[in-house]
Parts: sequence; C-alpha cells; structure tokens
Amino acid sequence: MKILLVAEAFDPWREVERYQSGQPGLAGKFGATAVFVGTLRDFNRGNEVQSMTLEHYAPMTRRHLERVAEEASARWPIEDVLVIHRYGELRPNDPIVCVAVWAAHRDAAFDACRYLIDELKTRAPFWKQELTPQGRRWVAPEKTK
Amino acid sequence: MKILLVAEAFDPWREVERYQSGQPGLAGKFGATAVFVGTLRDFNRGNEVQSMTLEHYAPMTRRHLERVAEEASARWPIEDVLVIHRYGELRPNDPIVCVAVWAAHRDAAFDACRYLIDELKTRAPFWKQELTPQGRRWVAPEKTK
Amino acid sequence: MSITVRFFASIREKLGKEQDIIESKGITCAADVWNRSARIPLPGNTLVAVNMEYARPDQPVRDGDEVAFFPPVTGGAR
Amino acid sequence: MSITVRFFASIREKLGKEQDIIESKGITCAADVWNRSARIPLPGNTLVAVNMEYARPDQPVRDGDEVAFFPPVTGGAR
Repeated sequence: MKILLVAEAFDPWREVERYQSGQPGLAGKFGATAVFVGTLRDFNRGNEVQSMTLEHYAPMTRRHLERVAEEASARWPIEDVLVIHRYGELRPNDPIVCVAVWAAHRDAAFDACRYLIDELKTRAPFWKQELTPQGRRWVAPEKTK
Repeated sequence: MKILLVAEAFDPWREVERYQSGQPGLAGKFGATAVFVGTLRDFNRGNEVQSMTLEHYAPMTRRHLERVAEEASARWPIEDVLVIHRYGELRPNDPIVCVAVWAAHRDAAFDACRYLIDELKTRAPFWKQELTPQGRRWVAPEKTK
Repeated sequence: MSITVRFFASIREKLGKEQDIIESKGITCAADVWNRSARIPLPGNTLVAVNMEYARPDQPVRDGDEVAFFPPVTGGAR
Repeated sequence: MSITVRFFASIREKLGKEQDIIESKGITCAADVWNRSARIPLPGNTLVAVNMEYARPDQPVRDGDEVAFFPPVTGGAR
C-alpha cells in the first residue's frame, strides 16, 4: 500500500506501471486492476478554468488517506492499493488524483476503487480554489450523490 | 473510440497513456478516467496455471466489442473509450483485457467501464483454455453474478 | 451455392474440424447446417451465430451465409 | 502551556491568519479555542479537527493539542 502526496504534475499511468513493477509479490496473484484518475478540466459550471490551487492539511490528509485505504483493504479482498493526490497549483489537464486497486477478482477491485475515491472526497482535508477570468473562487463541496 | 485485438503481450498503462496523448481533443475536457485491466493469474480454482490460450472469432469479436462500446457511449455521457483484448497464448501476469473510459464526471466513467467489462465477457466470442500440470482444460463460463 | 460453417473451442475439438463449406440446397435454418456438418445432436448449451450475429437454431439461413457454433464465451477477466 | 490553532482555505482567508498559538489556560473545548483565536462566531458549516481527527466543537482539548478549523472539503475529482 502506498499513499503519495505530490506537489508536481505526475503521469498516473507511469506511476501505476512503476508501482506495479516494483511489487514482484503481486505478479501472477492479481487478476483485476481498477484505476480511477481525476483530471482538472478547463471548464467548471460554465466558467473557463485557468488554473486551480489545491490547499491541504498535510499530515491530516496523509493520515486520512491511509485510513481510507486500510478500510478498503479490510472490507474487500484486495491485494494492493496506490493513492496519489496532487496539491499546489494545477493547470488544466493535470491529474488531480489517482486511485489504483489490485485484486484477484474484478468486483472487489471496482468496489474498493470507487469506495476510495468517494471516501477521500468527503474525508481528506483538501480545498480547491479555481482561477477563472472572473477571478479566484473556492470550489463548493459536491452535493451528496 | 478504439478497439484493439492484439496477439502479443501489451502494457495497458502505456497503451492508455499513448491513446490519451494521441487525442488532443480530449485534453481539458475530461475530469474522470476509469480503467480496468484483467490479468492472467498463475492459479485458478486451486490449480497452477502455466499458460492460457485465448481463442476467438476475430471479425465477430471486433463487431461485438464495437457494439458494446457504442452502447456505453449512448447510455452514459462519456468522451472516449479504449478497449484492448489479447488473444493467442498468454503467460501468467500477462494482461488479458484493458477497458478505459474518459468522461466529464466519475460516475459515468465508472459505470460505463464496468458495463463494458461485464458485457464483453458475456457477448464477445472468446474462449479460454488453460494449461495446468494436470493438462489442458477449457475454462467454464462464469456464473451469473 | 454454399454456406460456410465454423466451429470454435471445445466444439471444434470435439468435431475435429474448424470450418466446413456445405451445399445450401435443402438447408432452411441454422440447425439444418449443424445437422449436415456435425452429424451429432446439437449440444444444449451451444451458441449459434449467423453472419456474426447471435441467432437461435431455428433462424433461417440462406446461400452465402456464415454460420458458427461455439460453447458459452469466456472472454474478459474473472 | 499552549494550543496550536490552524485555519484553512476560505476560513484562513477570512481571518487573515493560518496559524495561532494560544494559551491553554481557561480553554476546555474546541469551541473555546475558536472563540479566543478567531474572535467572530463559528460559522455553522465549519469542520473541526483535534490532533488531526474530526471532532465536534464541544470536544475537550488540552495543553499541546493541535486544533484546526476549515470549510467542507473538496478533494478528489468531480
């Protein structure tokens, strides 16, 4: 299990590939990998987005991401988890978050991946501020699904 | 939208990265990418698996994969789909199938990705034969979930 | 004036052939194609495709069609 | 004999400060920390964390604790 908080742009596919190759114990043991990547769009609620700043409460963020990953591991039969979350200033098309789950079977991989992304959105202390041509604005939290 | 049927081992993360970078129209338009990768395990139902041969009905396979991808595009607001399915002889740890979906929002990306993998399993004409120390055996179809 | 017949996977192995070309004369449906080419009863769980579309055994077939018989599919990942 | 106070995002901007260190004397709960440091009423949707665990405003705090106040979180992806 690995939790990464990164200040610079990252390539999620390269990170997933690198993490997976670096876990020789995984080879042959997992039949399913589910990956979710959230990426900064260049528009939101009708406005052009020029950049976004992602503020966070570093040690608390890490603790809660770890806890969500541990909960997923306890709840589903999964082999491994990788979570990468960006912070700092992002440009459109920059990945914001990447969640990857390795499991023997696909249901567990999908369910745990979705749980992770849903939980980290509501529990990890991150705040987004967008820069649009109309100025800076804090992004409002998502309505309950 | 792209459907690839490949005879040789492929790196799904590299293929997803390559496809995404090759679609400049996607940049900034998608906020969510969901990817599923199915990989050959070295065991199944208690037996060691030494290799697997994936037979298919090439033109029918392609037609049905395309149709499933079109159905997903009609049913969810998604931006793009990539499906890669291996055939021929596979070794443990070889990816079998990769499904990637790009969408504005995560629910559509997850739901369409899962629909694609579930549907292709029941509709695309592929047949798996495993080689174990006890000999060759055709893999039985999955029970309904 | 012929119909192409294809067999896959365990059915291919059981029959010992993967392709057949039969006369279309006297053939009205996919089951007729099976009977003429396979010469054993059609196993109950066999899937049938006519021109690469899933079909029932009683689906009409005509000259030039491609008719395939195969066991339940097992693609994708577990 | 002190408590570290942290403010984030729109609350940090509104108060014009991100960190405060206050005397623990006379402080019994997280709301007391807010009142001493912020000097405005606690906005209704403010989240509170004591030592990096989510807490209610009436959660007891003690000397050496870190108490944080922030708006609803917006991490992850839409």
